[in-house]
Amino acid sequence: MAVRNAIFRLVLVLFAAGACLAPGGGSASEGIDAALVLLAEKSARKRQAGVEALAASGHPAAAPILSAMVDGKLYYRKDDKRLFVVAKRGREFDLFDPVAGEQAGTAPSKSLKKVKVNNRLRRAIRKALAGLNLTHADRGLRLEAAAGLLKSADPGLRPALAAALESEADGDVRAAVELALAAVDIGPDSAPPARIAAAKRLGASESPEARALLGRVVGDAKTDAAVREAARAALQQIEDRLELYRQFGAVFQGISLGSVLLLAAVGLAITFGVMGVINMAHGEMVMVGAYATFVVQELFRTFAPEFFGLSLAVAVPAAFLAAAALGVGLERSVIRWLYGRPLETLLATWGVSLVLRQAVRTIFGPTNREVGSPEWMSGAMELAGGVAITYNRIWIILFSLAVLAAVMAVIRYTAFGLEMRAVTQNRPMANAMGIRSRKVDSMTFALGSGVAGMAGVALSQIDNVSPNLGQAYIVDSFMVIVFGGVGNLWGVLVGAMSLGVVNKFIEPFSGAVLGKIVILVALILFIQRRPQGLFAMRGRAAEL
Amino acid sequence: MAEHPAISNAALYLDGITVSFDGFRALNRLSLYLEPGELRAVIGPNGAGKSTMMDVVTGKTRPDEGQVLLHGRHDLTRLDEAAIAGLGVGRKFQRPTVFEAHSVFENLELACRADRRARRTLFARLSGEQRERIEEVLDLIALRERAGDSAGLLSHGQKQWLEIGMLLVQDPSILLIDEPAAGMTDAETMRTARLLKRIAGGERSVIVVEHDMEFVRALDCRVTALHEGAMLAEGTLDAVSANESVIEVYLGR
Amino acid sequence: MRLLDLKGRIFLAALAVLAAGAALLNLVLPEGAVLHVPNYMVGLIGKYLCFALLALSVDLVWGFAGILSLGHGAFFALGGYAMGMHLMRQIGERGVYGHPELPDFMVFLDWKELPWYWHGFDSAWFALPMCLAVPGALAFLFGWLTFRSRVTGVYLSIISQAMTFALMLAFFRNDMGFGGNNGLTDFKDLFGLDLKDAGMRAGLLLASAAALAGGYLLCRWMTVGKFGRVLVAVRDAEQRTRFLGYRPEHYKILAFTVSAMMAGVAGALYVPQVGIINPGEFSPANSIEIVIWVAVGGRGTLVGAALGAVLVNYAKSFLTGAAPEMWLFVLGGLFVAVTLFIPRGILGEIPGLWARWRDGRGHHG
Amino acid sequence: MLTIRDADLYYGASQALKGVSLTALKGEVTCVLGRNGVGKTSLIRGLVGHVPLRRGKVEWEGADITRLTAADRARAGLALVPQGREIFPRLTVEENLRTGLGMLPRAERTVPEDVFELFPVLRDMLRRRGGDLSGGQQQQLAIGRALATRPRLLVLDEPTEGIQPSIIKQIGTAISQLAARGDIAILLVEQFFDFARELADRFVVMDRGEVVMQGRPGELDEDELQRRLSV
Amino acid sequence: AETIKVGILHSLSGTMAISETTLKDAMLMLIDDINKKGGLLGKQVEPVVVDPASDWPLFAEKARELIEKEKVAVVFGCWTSVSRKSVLPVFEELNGLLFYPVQYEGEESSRNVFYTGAAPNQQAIPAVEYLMSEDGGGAERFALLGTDYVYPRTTNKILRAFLHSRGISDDDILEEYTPFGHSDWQTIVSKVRAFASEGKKTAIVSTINGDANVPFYKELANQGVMAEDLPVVAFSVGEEELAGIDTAPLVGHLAAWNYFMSVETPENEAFIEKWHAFIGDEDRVTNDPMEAHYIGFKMWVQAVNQAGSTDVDAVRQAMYGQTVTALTGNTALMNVNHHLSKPVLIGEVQDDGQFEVVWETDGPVVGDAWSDYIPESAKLTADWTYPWVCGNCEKPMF
Ligand SMILES: Nc1ncnc2c1ncn2[C@@H]1O[C@H](COP(=O)(O)OP(=O)(O)OP(=O)(O)O)[C@@H](O)[C@H]1O
Ligand SMILES: Nc1ncnc2c1ncn2[C@@H]1O[C@H](COP(=O)(O)OP(=O)(O)OP(=O)(O)O)[C@@H](O)[C@H]1O
Ligand SMILES: [Mg+2]
Ligand SMILES: [Mg+2]
Repeated sequence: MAVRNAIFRLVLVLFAAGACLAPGGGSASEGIDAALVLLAEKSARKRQAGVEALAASGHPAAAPILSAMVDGKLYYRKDDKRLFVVAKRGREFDLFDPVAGEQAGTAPSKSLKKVKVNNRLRRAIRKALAGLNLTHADRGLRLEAAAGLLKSADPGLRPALAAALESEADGDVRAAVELALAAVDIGPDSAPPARIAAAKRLGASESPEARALLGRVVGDAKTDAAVREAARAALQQIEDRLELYRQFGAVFQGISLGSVLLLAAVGLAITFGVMGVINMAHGEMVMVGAYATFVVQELFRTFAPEFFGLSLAVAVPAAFLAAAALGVGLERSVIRWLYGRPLETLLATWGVSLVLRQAVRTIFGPTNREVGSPEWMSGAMELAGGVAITYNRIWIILFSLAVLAAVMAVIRYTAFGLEMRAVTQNRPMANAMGIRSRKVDSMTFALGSGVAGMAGVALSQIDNVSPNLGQAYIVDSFMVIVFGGVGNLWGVLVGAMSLGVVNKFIEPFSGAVLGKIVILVALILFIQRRPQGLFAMRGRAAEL
Repeated sequence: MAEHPAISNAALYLDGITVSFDGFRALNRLSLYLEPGELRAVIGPNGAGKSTMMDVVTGKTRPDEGQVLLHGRHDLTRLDEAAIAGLGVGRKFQRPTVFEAHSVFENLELACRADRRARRTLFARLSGEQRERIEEVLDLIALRERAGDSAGLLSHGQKQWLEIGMLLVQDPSILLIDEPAAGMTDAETMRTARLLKRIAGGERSVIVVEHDMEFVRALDCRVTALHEGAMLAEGTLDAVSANESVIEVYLGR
Repeated sequence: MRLLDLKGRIFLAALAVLAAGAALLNLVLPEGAVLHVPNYMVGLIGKYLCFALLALSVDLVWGFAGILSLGHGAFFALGGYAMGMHLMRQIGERGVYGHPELPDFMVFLDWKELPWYWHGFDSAWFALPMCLAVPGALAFLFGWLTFRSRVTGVYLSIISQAMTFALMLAFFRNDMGFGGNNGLTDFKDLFGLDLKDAGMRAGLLLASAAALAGGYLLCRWMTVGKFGRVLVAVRDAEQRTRFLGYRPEHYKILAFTVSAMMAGVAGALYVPQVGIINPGEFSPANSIEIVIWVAVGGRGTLVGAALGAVLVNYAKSFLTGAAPEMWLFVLGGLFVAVTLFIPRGILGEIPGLWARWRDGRGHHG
Repeated sequence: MLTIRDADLYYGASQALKGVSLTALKGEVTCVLGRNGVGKTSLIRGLVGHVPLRRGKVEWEGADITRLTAADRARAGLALVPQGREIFPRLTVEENLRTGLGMLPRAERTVPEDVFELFPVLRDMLRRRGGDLSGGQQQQLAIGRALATRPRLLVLDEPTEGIQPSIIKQIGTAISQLAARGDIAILLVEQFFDFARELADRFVVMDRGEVVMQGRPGELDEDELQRRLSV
Repeated sequence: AETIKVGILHSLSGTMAISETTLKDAMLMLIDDINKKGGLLGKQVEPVVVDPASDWPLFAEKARELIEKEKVAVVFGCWTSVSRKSVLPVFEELNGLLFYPVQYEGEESSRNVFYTGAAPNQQAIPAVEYLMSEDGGGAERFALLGTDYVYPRTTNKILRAFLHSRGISDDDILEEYTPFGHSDWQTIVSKVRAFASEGKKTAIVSTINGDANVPFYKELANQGVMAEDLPVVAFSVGEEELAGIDTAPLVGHLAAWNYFMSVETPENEAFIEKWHAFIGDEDRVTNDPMEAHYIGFKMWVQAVNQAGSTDVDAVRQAMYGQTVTALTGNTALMNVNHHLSKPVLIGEVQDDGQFEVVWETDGPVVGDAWSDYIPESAKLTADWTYPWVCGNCEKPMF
């Protein structure tokens, strides 16, 4: 909250400065007063009129006021309906004059009322802002404005767009503006030749809006036949390309689902795959990691809000340590006594999982906890054709691969990895080779749990942070391990990824529920073919 | 070997068996012919493929090439372990493998000759004859005192003996015995040799793998030496042990 | 070994006393009398006995054949659904929409006619055998596929879990025609007798007890003889049994199918006593819980499994009322404690304790 | 010097060792003989720390190691070639050989060349998984693995089991060479009497959990010995 | 001293604990409150809390225990429909009284249950009407997303019939179901975006249940779905669910309820203050089912006072026509069909995780036990006034 306020105030000051410098700032202010009055009206229609009037006024303060309004920062005083841009400070608000931008004292929140926006108003404001920003000095804002206008496709804005095109030098912005123009031109108000040209233009684009506009023309029986034909051809052109993107999208989604499965399973690949502990509390280790993320973020929120973007980077080691510490505790107190009796570990770890879930419920409450996404993980890279590659998924894919690589390196190449495998394959003999199996056990379990904890950090980004978090993944995790072949990390990777991708290719046809059933049945049948999983260990070694 | 006149009479006939593991040839076009009632010793360096040969015969390993004919009729490479055992092929493993949770007596009971089908087993009872046979074998393997103890509690050598006992009550027509003398004292080794000589004969054929030359000598039978998955020499022990290559790769100077 | 050892006789006697006693004290004594067993107790005991039978069925395959099934809840649920379908059909026109054929949920989801697989369930002669046949057939199919291709150990456990998970999702689907996630409820009567009737309840309790006793004897019979010894041999060294000429898959399929049918019976008896069957019964967690009961009572001891089921469920009933916020700590702690201090389960440990006590006396005396 | 004093060892209620005492000196091969099931392996288990002794003491290089864990005994210089090979099946041959190196000083953490000289087959199979080896190869690996830790007390439980005659000879030579170096004590359990006789500086004969004869080869009564070894 | 026992049957563990625990706390607060004011009929009210652990048969067992063993006068509880279905026979057999506080699919009427949550006509239909209105964005196409169980299926069935009646064809309706706890929404969100870019103004109607919502909204936010382009209106997402998400990217998405925490009335302010004091945490939110319990409990207390006893039959009779000033300042009225009349509010998600009311029905809407949009159901009446016994008859009968 505090960060946002700080930034907001900064922006406001800049705007205010801009307003003062703008020529004729004082005189236009009377022009917008009438519009401002409308904004405090109860009727949404009047407010919309206000927005439009404000946009039409051309006043330099119009854009910041509209931004404040859409951000929910525009309030009016209950007694005199005077408008203020506010900065929230608990129950007291700092007030700023919307036109002058100067601080206008403070007031209790109760005395003010927010200027309400609904979706319709939001659209109007966006359009207005886009119109205002079309000639803004900032290239990014211009681009955004053009894209916004593409969505609204308002014939009224044709002159503005045409003017913008005249003056625009930047290639990308030009293309965006041209597209927005085409969106206007394809409308029923234009002449058929213009519409056909516009359809062609739109057909070359991949934006969902273009598709929507063309679809509307095709669907409208009253339209001129030639225009419809052109639109249909353009639409087909888009559809063809879209198909390709969709395939790509499905692969990406599959890999990203696979990476989630991978993360959830890697820790288990150690505690179960390597140590042979049927670890029913694995999901709870993941959960602990997610709650550790929550705690780290809370600390950031209270003590260092300006560094919130770093919170996840801190959360990764924190979650690792928290889960690893818990893992050590669990190993020392319970698992230690159960080696060589894997089935008993099922009972004990189930008990532990019940206790952990309830403990978290008691400590953190039963409801979801909010874990935020830092800036660099939010949003998506919009590939052509409306296929969105979300940043958080990309990060999760990278993270999962990194975790897997690290775990592999530890197991394969370090002395600890060798000792760990020796201990789990033949405990007494490992002891006789001078390996202190107790220490190795604790550390192995800590590693497995810690990795599960790290998975929790990633899962907190896409799923609920609640006491049930772990339960949602435990079945899948075991499935991945078994599918890949117990004790084989490559198997975990290939298993997770193929389950993910296959799932995403089936889902569009069968729906999510049937898709999942199909996958499960396929898995059951697959195991018939390969009773020891995808990467089965073969030969004599497997029998010992 | 393939043109041997009496293939159909052979108790066991291995024909051109090749087995490879990830490119490594453990058996290389190996052929072997065993007459009914014959006792045969197989020797050869470590890793020569002796145990692998037994794996092939018992169905544990599928060969890449070649076939194994039992009594000239059954191609064992097409059958699974249970079917092969059902045809009367019994085996003692190099590593003693017994049912650890079961008592010594129960181990023998399970090995006893009887209908192996699940439905029949549900209603099966131990006949007096079978009981007698088990008692007899218990004496033979010197485990009578331990009959009621779990097999898992036996010493290494005792497990070896128990496994031999299981083979005896199973009463197969072909016995494959992998290193029976390992872990036995010299006296016991001799006793085992006498036992095997007695068993072989009639319809019952025996293949023994051993590294103990004293033992092999006591068996007094044809000897086959394997090396790198193929036959190196065959004949009497004296002839084989005089063979230069056998001395070179196996016996040492 | 004899079919009925001391432990078995005590168990059957205790079972008879419990069931008959509870039924009698409930029916004969007036409400409010000191020894009167209230209705809800009768229902509760009946439910526990069904769980005990279910645990027994898991112990048969887990304790003796080494098949750790994490999907046994599926067989229980299928038995339950078969019974539930019969009970549904018994409602007749008494449903809210008064449709003579279709159950309510089909009416409001706009089904026009009864799906084919619902036919026949109006008759008890068909429905009751189905309670055995459906789980049995699934178990046979599953076993035939998996045991023949030598799927063992955790692989088997996890795919059995996948099986029940897939079934759960399937039964959740409204399109399946089993009432979606609400399952089947609102049962009215069985064999023409009102389910709410006290006599009916006592009858179901007695039937559950009889089924449990029968299940116990069946398991005993299968495990004390040579068949049981082969099962254990398969559990400990499956490959070795093959070289002796046994076909482990046949033994396993047989045991698994019988066990599934027992679970189906348990489910069929459970449903009329609790009044609902829904896909939640298929959830993997439920199946794990069954295994937990067995582990608590003592794997491979049969009586222990039944005892474990009753104890854990009693603890759950008691604690969810007495300590609603803390009970998971207690129950979870109990599981951990059992593994640590009586690792072979309650009954698994008693012979050892007995021996130690006897030895201890021997030393002193 | 290794000294075992009055060791009693139990498996649950059954007693496997009854007051066993023996000593093994550095530079000597001490050979334990006895029929199947008399407690030879149990003695070794007690010695290396796999099964705790109920009574008695184990002293090594002057220190009481009775209470140490198996790992710490290994760190004190014991190395074991167990009965039944006990290879780590899913580790490669090389990894198997390296398992004991972690306790050595950093500079010594390599597999000594003489292991490969003694068992050339291991060099050829470095990348193969231990469990895939043939029985005899595994036995060689087990011996090599023990030697790789540069032990001061080498405990071998029937090391020749399953090994081909030529290599048995070489093992014999290697053992006597090791003993000749003088800084290493060797405790050998062996059934193969001819092999034992050639190597042994001392015999310890066991029967039913007890040591019944002990002494240098010349001092012992051959007939009595043979009687103890046959049924 | 003798007490009046009130059973609280909400899951405190298992999957539903996330929602139901709050309701247990709310009930404890309400009971605490009445005890401070001197109790009921001169007696203290004693809450009896049990944990049915999100296990449906256990709900039935616990219900029986509450009524038969604990002899409670009334039970407040259940969340999921299946839990209610599970306990229903128990309440009917033992003539108990259940107050059920959650919006549900309707198609049920029981003498022994008072439904204080919304029926479909009090939530789904007004919400869709709003979406189709000019203010709501004039949607012409609808993606109906739901978890695959009875509530979404039934609601969507009713909605489909309603949309047909408004001239919207099946081509413009997309129905998608997911398993419980579905967490990977990539495919579905992409699919809906594609569906929405086919030319017509589109809206999403979500009947997604519980746990699956957070990942759903996170995916929406990440794929950049903006409320003004593709609004989502949800029927099971309240303040509690939003507590787990950063709502800044979700501003403008909608929910339809009978109550929002942000409603500015003296009653609500007092309630929130009391809640925060009771729970000891200023950040905890309030939500619609809590209000439903608030209304239900107040009504029950009034009915008990009016009947002068806690006898179920007497209380039931006294319940009809009871009115309570709801936290929204409106008057809630209990009808003879055991459903409430109350107004419907549409709220927009705000960046602080609250909803802001953007629209509300002109007056209270009478809850329908039986939907008018399902032919078999439209014929049925629900009226439990003594001595009529009718929950599913075509004409009330004596
Ligand atoms: N699964 C496998 N993968 C790789 N190599 C294998 C595998 N199984 C066996 N081998 C190799 O095959 C060869 C033959 O092994 P086999 O066990 O048959 O030898 P053997 O003659 O019985 O030897 P020994 O006398 O030592 O018992 C050995 O070199 C062994 O390493
Ligand atoms: N884990 C165990 N539990 C119980 N009893 C055991 C156990 N291991 C061995 N025994 C018993 O202890 C006795 C001694 O066994 P040990 O293995 O020491 O014999 P050994 O002299 O090494 O025999 P071998 O020559 O056969 O290897 C035997 O009677 C054996 O049955
Ligand atoms: Mg071999
Ligand atoms: Mg030994």
